[in-house]
Amino acid sequence: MSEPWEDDELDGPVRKFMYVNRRAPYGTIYALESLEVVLIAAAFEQDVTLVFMDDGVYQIKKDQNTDAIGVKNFSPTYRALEGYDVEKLYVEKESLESRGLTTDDLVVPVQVVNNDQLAELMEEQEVILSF
Amino acid sequence: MSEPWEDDELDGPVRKFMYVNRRAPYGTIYALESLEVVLIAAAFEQDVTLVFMDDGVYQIKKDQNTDAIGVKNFSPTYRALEGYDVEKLYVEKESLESRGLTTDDLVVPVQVVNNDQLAELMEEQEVILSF
Amino acid sequence: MPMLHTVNKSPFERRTLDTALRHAVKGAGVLLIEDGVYAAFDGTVVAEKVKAALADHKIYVLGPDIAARGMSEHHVIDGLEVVDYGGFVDLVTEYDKVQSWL
Amino acid sequence: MPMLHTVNKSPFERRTLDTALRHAVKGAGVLLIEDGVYAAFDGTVVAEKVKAALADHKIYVLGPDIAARGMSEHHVIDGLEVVDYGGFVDLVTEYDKVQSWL
Amino acid sequence: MKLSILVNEGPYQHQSADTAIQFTKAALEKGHEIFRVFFYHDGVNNGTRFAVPPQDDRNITEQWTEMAKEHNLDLVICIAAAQRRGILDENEAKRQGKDGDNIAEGFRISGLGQLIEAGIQSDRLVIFGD
Amino acid sequence: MKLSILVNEGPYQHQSADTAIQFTKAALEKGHEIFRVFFYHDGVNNGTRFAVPPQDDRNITEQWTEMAKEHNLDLVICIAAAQRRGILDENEAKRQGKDGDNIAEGFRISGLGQLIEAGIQSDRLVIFGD
Repeated sequence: MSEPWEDDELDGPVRKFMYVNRRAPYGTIYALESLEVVLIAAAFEQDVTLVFMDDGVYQIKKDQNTDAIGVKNFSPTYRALEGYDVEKLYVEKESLESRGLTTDDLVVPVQVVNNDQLAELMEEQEVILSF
Repeated sequence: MSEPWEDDELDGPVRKFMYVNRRAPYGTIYALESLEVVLIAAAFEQDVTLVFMDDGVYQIKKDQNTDAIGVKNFSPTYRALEGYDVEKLYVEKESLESRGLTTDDLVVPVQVVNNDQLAELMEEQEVILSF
Repeated sequence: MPMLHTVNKSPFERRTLDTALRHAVKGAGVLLIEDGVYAAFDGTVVAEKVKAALADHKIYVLGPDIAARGMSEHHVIDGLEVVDYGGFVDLVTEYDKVQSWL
Repeated sequence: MPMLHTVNKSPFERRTLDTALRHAVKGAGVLLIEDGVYAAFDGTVVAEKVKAALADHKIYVLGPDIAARGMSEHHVIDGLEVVDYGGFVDLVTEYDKVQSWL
Repeated sequence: MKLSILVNEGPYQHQSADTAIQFTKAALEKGHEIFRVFFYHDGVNNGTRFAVPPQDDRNITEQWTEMAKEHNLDLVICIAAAQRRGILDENEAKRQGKDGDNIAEGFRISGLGQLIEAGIQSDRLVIFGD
Repeated sequence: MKLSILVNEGPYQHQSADTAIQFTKAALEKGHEIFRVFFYHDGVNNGTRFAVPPQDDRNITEQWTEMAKEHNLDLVICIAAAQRRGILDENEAKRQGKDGDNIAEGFRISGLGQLIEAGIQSDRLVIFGD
């Protein structure tokens, strides 16, 4: 059972994976550990899409400074995703707007989609990991 | 540091403790472990009040049958509270009504208070444990 | 088949059910489990929202979680389907994929 | 002094802030911490509710949690007071008791 | 069908592990193959052999261990999540210089790649969490 | 003033333990007495010495242990909650027939009565959880 994915990288099927990020950073660990999955998943050369919706849009808010809470700031890592060929980043319009945010507030370039477009995008996936 | 409460039982001050139960049973453990605190607390002969509000009103819903989910049914224990001299049980009216419940649905006799009365009751306490 | 959306949170405390319904396309299924089953009953402040969703979605609710909570299948909103764990498994295989709204 | 209510949940996902405000008597304090700080900013769909609550309550917000989340103290709703952990401690001692709305 | 399961919360605190167990049982009874059960986040705490729940309640870890034995289930604990939370097998204990381990029978510790592989190889991935 | 702290969630998964640590530090700096820190529910997982979080992040258990050493803090883990979740000291391990223990330095395991006592003896009880 050891490391069978080393073969899959070369021979396995390519599937459409979507990571749905719905939680704020720091209050809970889901944002950080979701990012850790995405980074590992990059090695598998699957077709990866990231979505930030609901409080998940706060994960990629600029200017995070965690010094005073004593927790590691992992937001710079989102900027590294491009280097891993993770380039399909979507943010839900309604989630941004209800929180008074715009794409200027975000650390990475994203495509903004509305609720209905996002629902369609989800239906196109093969595996959905929601954190 | 071992078991100093054995003295407190006899000599310590009596304080007004309120246990606020706001979560549904089984979905999370808070209801069960809150009940465990209340049972232990009874030995300390403090002035104990229990409140069931929000989804906490579901904790004392009649007819719980957990056979199929494979989890222990702890709802009968609420009926034992009287034997521990825990007799001040309050339920919030608004929480019951919005869930379509009445006191007939509950396993124990309770006093129904409205939102404002409950707020005043909370202010009268000295220690509030919210689960 | 479109996907199956599972909801395990109380509709009285969280906005999870709303979010799931907003992102379920016509024909998608919705399965209420764990504390999510509290959305399934008549006479609550969320019942109308669930009834309205039946126009576009088949909605299922997990029977074992209903019984555990002392709720009655007789009070389940008309049109919802009660399933057991075996039925949960069947839904997972019948729909194309599963999205867990945690 | 009446009590201090702490709220650590996002107002966009949970109803915790609403519940806390409904049960805070006039003069009670409300402290927003952790994900609860997202309620503190102008321009959101919950801002009006928070402003209205200022009529009856002093509302505080934990600065370290604001900074961690990349939010700006400049956008905090007028009338809210930003405190640090030392200020959190002071509030706990100044108010008669604390209720954590978890 | 080939199914995989992801468990994201520890036992008892949330119902997720219980629901995952009941779902897995039902899937096996219906003749489906369980490709893997992956434990992530606090889910790694399902795999400690140190827990002693009250006698009159279920023992979640034992339920997993029994199911693994009977159906040859692959129960995989995420190594990164386990390190944060203190779940160790003998190898990890040695590697980290710890004086003991606490992993339960039937579980193994491995990388996040095993979750991705489960997503690739399975017909359905079902997630249980908070 | 005399303060007590109740921590209801495990480390890392929720911010509660971090906030509790920062609050406790600030209270000590202001000269307040911390009568007790009580760990309940998944909070008992704060007290495992088996965790090895990433080098570039904080180690929550070590922060508690250091604070306990420096300020003679009383860190109490609830025995009933610990049994459910697999946190053991040497005594408990022996009593339960387990082959090892995992409690971290500076923590002790005791009954729920210690929480009630904290409520009675302290001027304020502050709760951190989910």
